Amino acid sequence: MIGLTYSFVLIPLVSTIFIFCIPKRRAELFRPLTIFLSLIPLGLCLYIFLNQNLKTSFNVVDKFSWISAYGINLTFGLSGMSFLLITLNCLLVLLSILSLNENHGHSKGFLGSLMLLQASVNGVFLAGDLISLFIFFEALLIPMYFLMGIWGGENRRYATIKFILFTVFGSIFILAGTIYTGVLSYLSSGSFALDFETISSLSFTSSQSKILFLLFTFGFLIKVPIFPLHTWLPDAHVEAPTAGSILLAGVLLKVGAYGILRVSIPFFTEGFIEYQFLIAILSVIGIIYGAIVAIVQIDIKKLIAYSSISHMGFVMLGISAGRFLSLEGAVIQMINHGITSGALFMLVGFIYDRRHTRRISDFGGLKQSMPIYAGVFLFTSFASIGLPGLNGFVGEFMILMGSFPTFQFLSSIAAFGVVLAAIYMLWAYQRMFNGKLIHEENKEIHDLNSKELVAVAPLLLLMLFIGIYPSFIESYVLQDVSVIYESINNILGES
Amino acid sequence: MSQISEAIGFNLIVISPTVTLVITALILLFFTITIETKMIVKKVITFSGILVTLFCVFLKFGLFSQNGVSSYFTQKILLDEFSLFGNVLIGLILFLNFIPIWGTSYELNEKTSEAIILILMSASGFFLMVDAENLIMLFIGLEIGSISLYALAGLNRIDKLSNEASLKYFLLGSLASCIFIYGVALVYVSYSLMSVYDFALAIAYTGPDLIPLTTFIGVLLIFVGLLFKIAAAPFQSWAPDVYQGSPTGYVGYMASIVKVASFIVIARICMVSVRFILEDFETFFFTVIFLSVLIGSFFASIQTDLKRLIAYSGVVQSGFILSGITSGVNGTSSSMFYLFAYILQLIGIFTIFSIISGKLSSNFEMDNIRGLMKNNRFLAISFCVFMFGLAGIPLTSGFVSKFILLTNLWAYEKYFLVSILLLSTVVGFYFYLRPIWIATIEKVDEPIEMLLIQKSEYLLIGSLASLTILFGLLPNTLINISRWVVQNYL
Amino acid sequence: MIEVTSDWYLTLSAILFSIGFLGMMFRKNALIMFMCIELMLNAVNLTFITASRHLGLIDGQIAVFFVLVVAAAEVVVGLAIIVSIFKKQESASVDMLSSSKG
Amino acid sequence: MILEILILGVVALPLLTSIFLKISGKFLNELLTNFITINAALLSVGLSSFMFGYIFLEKFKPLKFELFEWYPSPQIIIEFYLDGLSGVMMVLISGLSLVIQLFSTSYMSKDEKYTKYFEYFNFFVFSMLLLVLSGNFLVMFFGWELVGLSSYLLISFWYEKKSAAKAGNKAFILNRIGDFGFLIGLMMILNHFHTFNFIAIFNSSLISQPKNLDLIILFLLLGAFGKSAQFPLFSWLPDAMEGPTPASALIHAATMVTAGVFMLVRISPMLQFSEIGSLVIIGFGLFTALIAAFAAINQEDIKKVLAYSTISQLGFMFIAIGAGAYVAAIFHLVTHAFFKALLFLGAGAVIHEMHHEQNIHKMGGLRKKMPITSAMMGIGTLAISGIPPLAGFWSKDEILASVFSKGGIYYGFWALSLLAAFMTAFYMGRHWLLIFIKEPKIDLDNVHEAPKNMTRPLIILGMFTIFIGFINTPFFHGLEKVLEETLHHVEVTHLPEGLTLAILAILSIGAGFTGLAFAYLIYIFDVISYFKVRIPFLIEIKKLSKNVIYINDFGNAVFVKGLKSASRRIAVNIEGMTIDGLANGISNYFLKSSTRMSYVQTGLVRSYVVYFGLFTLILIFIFLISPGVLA
Amino acid sequence: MTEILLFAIPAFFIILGALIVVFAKNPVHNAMGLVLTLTSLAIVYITLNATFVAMVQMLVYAGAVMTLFLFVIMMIGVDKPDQSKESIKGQSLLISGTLIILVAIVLFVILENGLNWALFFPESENIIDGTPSLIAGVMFTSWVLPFEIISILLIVATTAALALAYEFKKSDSND
Repeated sequence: MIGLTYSFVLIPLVSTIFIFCIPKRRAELFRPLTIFLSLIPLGLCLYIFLNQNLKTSFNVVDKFSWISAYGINLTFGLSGMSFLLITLNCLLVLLSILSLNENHGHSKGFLGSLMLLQASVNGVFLAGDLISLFIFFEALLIPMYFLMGIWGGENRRYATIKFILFTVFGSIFILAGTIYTGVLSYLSSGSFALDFETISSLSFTSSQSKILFLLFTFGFLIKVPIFPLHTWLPDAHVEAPTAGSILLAGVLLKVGAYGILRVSIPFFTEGFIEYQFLIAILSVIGIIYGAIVAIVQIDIKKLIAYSSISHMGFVMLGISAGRFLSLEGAVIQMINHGITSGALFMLVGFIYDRRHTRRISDFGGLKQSMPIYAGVFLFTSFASIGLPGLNGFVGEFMILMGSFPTFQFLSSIAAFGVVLAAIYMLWAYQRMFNGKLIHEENKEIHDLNSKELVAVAPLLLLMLFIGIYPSFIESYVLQDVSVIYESINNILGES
Repeated sequence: MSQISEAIGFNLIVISPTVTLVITALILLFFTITIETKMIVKKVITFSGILVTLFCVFLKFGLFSQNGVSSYFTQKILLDEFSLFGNVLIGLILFLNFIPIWGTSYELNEKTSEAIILILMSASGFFLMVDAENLIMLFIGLEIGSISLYALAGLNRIDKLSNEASLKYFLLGSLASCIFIYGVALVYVSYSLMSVYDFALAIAYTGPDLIPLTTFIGVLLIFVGLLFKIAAAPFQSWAPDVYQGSPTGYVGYMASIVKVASFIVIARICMVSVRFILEDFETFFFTVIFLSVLIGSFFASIQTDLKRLIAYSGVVQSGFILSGITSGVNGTSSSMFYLFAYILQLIGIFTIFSIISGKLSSNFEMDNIRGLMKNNRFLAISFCVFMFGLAGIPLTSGFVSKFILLTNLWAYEKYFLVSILLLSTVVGFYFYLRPIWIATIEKVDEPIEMLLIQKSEYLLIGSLASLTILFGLLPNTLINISRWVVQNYL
Repeated sequence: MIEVTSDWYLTLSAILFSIGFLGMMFRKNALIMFMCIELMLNAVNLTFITASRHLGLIDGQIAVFFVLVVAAAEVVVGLAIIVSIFKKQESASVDMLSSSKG
Repeated sequence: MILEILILGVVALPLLTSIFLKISGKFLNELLTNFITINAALLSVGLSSFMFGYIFLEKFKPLKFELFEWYPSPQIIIEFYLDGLSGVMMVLISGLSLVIQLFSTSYMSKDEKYTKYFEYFNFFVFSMLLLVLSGNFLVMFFGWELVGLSSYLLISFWYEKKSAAKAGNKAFILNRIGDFGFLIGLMMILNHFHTFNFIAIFNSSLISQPKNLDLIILFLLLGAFGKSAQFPLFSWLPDAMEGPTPASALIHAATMVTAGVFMLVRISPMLQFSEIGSLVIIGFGLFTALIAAFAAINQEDIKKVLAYSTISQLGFMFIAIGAGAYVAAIFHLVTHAFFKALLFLGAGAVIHEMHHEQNIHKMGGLRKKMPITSAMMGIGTLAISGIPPLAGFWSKDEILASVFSKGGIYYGFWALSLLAAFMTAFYMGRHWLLIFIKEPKIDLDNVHEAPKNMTRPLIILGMFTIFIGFINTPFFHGLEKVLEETLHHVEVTHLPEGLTLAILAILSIGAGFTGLAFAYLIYIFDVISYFKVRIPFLIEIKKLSKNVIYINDFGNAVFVKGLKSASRRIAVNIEGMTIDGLANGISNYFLKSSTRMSYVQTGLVRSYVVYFGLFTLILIFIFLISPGVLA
Repeated sequence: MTEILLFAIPAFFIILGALIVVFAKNPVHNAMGLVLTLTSLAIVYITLNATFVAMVQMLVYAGAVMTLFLFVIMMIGVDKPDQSKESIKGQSLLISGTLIILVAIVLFVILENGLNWALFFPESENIIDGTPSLIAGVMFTSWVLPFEIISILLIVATTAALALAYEFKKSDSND
């Protein structure tokens, strides 16, 4: 299907322009219109879901000549994994728009930035070559910059700049890797072609492979984020507006892991085998460390942010183990974490709209005034801490099962993260919702309204559905993972 | 007569842009001295002069397609791809800057014509500079251009900063000229060379080993003189002060035209004259690039004055462009692309500055653009586009230029250089995004006074911004052009 | 018998150039800095004349004319700048001009 | 085939009830709720009895049912497995849940969240059934964790009470620590066997005894310890008494805590090969039994005594498993379920009538006021003390005898177990006597017999407590037959024969009677003050007992406070100061050095001239010394 | 010997004049030093056979340019000698550093090459006389374009001076 891929980028872009064209006095139109516009890509996802067999590995669909003198094309394609992530992205954008409060919902800039973000994230997942991957990888900084900068919290300046600088610092390594790959491609084929097909046909020497792996992976790992390079994440989450946090946790963090799965491992497998243990160690440290730091947070959003570090540590552990099951688990966990943490941030956003505080100590006994909210929050918390039957379990379970044969000791330690997750989530829940209503303001607070329920309900359903029937997702992931797994196996088989 | 003119290679088309500009300037001068004329007449004359100049540049393409690379006026004027590219760029700069230049000059009241004359003359000088084959010719063109710019910097005489800028620019510029011409003299005395092709021929003839040291030092001094003009560190110190002090409306022109002319000349010297001994200058250029990137990044991070910030960013960008030029053919081609893209952004930014702060102003604090988003969305967004372009964010021409430049550098195995340049982009994000933050994000307490912007300015900024994005999305044409420039040396 | 070669003249011009440069560094008076530039340009001229003599080519002497005119033009503009600054601050000292820095 | 689907029916019925109650909860009053939940429970009992009957007729040939493929590779199927073991558990759970729900309708009446209680309750029953009917380790883990979840919900049912909320958290988290072990066990199992299916694993482990079997067992054991409240992880159970008493009866007496025992019996085909595993089980079981019994002696809360007693009895079950007497363990599990449920419900009735007074020292003389309750609790007390012919006697005696029959070091274990049995009798006697016999200290005028909805379940359970023991006596090996198929390949420790058995029985009965007698002497007759006996360190011992040898405090100090302060320290020192501090430090240093460097830009022309000259010369110098120029 | 004297005496005065320019306190003295240098240079030019250049040097430099200088000196005040004290921090240090490097480079080169300027071509046997006719012959053939172009420079210079220094009456009344 020609044009199917890049329309995921184009539609949001056109939508942005369209939104900007509406005059300001019709502010009440902004949100309904954006909701409608963001339904279109989702509809497209549905169309693809119904009409295309996507349980495949990466297929190039569209190709544009970009710099013909250098033989560089912009390539777009789809695979099962990409499809899942794109659907997640489109869904989260829609839901985050649904969950907006009046303040943001009536601002053109805010809605436009969200659409731009959607476009660039879709672009990353669709990219069929290194250069478009990098372009979209960097382009998503722009909408994030404005989202965090204009609509962020008190300390947003610091957080935004930190976010940007960390990401850019990572992305220069990716750029260097891209350039190096291009040069190698030039040396062997005479053009700087950077599409995945060409790269996979190149043969790298062992040292080249290692260097390239390090370059790419370092950049992506900052985005994931992995242990010592994670500090941008809590700040960014705390200061970002709710919709920004939802998308940041929901899809932006996946960009890094996606890059590693799509680029680092299949193309530079030797490097991967060299450094997988290092990544695994850092991931496990991240799992435990994120959880431990989350325990003592006083800001609920920061707590969830640290929990993200812990959960993404699982993803990286699964990836670094390089087993079939663990890779599948990692991809599933990416989706699941997107759903769960998206929902958690959305829920925090709801309460922030009401009380304008996120300090856990400002709440307490909320279950009495907001029972539905408490129930939804508890449900999501349990999904987040990996209760069987909910989605969080599937990914973590598969990762642990899969990575055990490779890293017996490390994955056993990682399993302890499950315990810590229960500690920080439930302790926070207990402090926020149980006990007596101490603060006067919390007594008058009203429960979730239907609009908010509509925004969060699809996520809850997804949590349950994936938790009970993960084969569905697995079937989409299968082919992508087998490509990656085969590349690893080939190298391991040779040596 | 015709024999003589043929013997000396007389050809009016080659120097037609210069001649047109001079004639336009003289007509203006005539009107100023003799008859009282309306402003609009002068404006029409100037504008049509510029248009004719562009047409003359077009004519030169015809000549080139006819004769190919060739010398005129007994090896004084050269017509090659570099000079054509330079001509196009200079003509474009003149054309694009017409609106801010005219606006600024108009505010000078009784000095309008003088200012315009100076600008036209300086452009004619720079035309000669990029056309020059002979180094003395080059020196004359450089001086015509520079002396006009010294005066331009100081035209806003009631402003102390403007005076200061003028004097600093003048003293340091003259010093640089001295060094340049001394270098020429040393090269001449030691190797009997005065024109760019002579170098290549002589080196090819004698071999690199026999070149006397004096010649090397002479070439070095020539480079130093030119590096001063492009504000590469460690010769950057004049740039921020001059940018800050000069009337804002002129800075875009001043900054871009000098850079274009000097870069074209440096590129030609590197590509043609010293191409066989370019490796000998590697350490020299590396030091310059390294210092440019380093000093530019460091100093730009702490600026509160926007014009100074752009000046220091220019230092960094000079480092980038220089790194391509001094690496080889493909690097030069990507530097040409970079130069083109950078010039467009630079002009756009200074046009915006001149609209916001007033054309004659000198200081332009960062606070002055606070609330730009509220005030004028169009300006704010275009400003963001230009800044993103400078920072090298994808989807702008800045990214493409950085990407192909670094790709070529990597292909030349200049890994260390690439890593420094990459690191500097990280710092770049810090200081380029800061003005954007202030313009678009920071909230303003007091109501903002609305800016008066003419339609033509909208058109100019809009087209520059869209070009910046266009070259980011579809860079093919420009890249092919930039490769055409160096095609002979591939 | 020591012969006066071109090297002697070149050394002289180099010394002259250096003195001019040194003067630029030392002196605070814009006018005198300016004279130092003239010194340096004259050093260049001397080199050109020497070159002309050494190589037996007239081009060096031609070059001197152009340098001379450039020098004259610079003098005109430079003095105009100095005068206009002097009108402002009643001093030609460049050390008083440091408003833009950092 | 249709029968296999009925297994699903057994599991799904409570779930559907729970979901229905959740959805329609707003519109239901108490009566409607009762109607729905009791009928569902009845249906469930009927269905499970039918299923049990069916497999009984089929000689306990296992039934399997595969629902759907949960994960394709490695193939994990949501499958159920019904054999004698799970059949017993199934009947036990559904039966007890019916009885306890009956009790709850009265106990919980007038509570604001009446419907919600039954919603959670049914969800708990669902999880428990899922656990016991699971056909592979994953489904078991599902049930395992969901049990944790529902117990969390039930314990913190009165979430407004801070202590209840905390207790819920504690229960869930300690269970999670156990689950962590379970999870690692699962990892090793999958790594080794490439499947989770019980039968496949047991078959292959019979053929090739895996090398790291001990490790697998030890990790699974950690899970069992967590769920069954064994030594390091037991402190959640006493705290869990914050929940509604009927829920405690179900969770903390009858079912959830026995999940560990159930699991160990389920994996007995693997367990039998691990000697270390067995020793650890018996060691910890014994230790737990003794400590919990010691702790129970001096508790004041009516439910906490029962809680510690539960822990102690669970210890007995672990002893049985460690000794290889799996049947005995299950037997004790069954009997204990009944008499402990009876005791809890009785305690619930007392609490209900005493208006939520739980301190046993403030009770006394309730026998006259609440005759039925006191009688039934008396039966329970006797049963737990091991007085024949009540249920507890048969099962406990079987355990003791089995331990004894293993010989060697197990003689020592036997002796200690006997001590524990003696202590059990002692504290249970104290418990009953203090509540019902001792002279009341307060006015008991408005204390009445519990309503019929409470007493009836008590009576039912009382009957069972009396008679359930006969299902597996030395004369009639009923339960053994039931479990025969399950433990087909397992070497089960059998009872000694003849005289030894008789002597052992007498000894254990003696222990029970002595314990009761001591309790009477000390707490009613007050023998200590009568004879002015001075027992050294009495106060210290009392304190030790009351505080459970400070294990709880120790755990709190080390793990809870320690974790908190450690994580605070990490958050501040490592996160804030080191990692973040480094990033900020670099940027600050950068800006600071930029500022310092920018002093160079003096704004003075002469400085620039100097730089110009200096750098030109430096560049020339660099050029000169660069390679290849002067050479 | 005469050759040496013909070189040495003007060279001495050239350097003396240059030093006066640099070090004299009074601007008029500086200007006079410059005149000394320029005149001595003219003599050197003559010894180098560039007679016409020497004439032009006398006329343009020593005549016109110096007049302009003196004029400006008179205008902006003679009796304001420089502050001899160095006011810029670190300036002297930097200058001495520069000097040291200069000396180092010169020594370095001398040690490598001797006082040899390493000119590629040997000194030409063919001694040309810089007569006006010879110069004109070249100037108006091969150098005709620069010669014409230089006029632009003069226009620029005039215009610039006009724009910078010339005050219109209107703005006077405004002040």
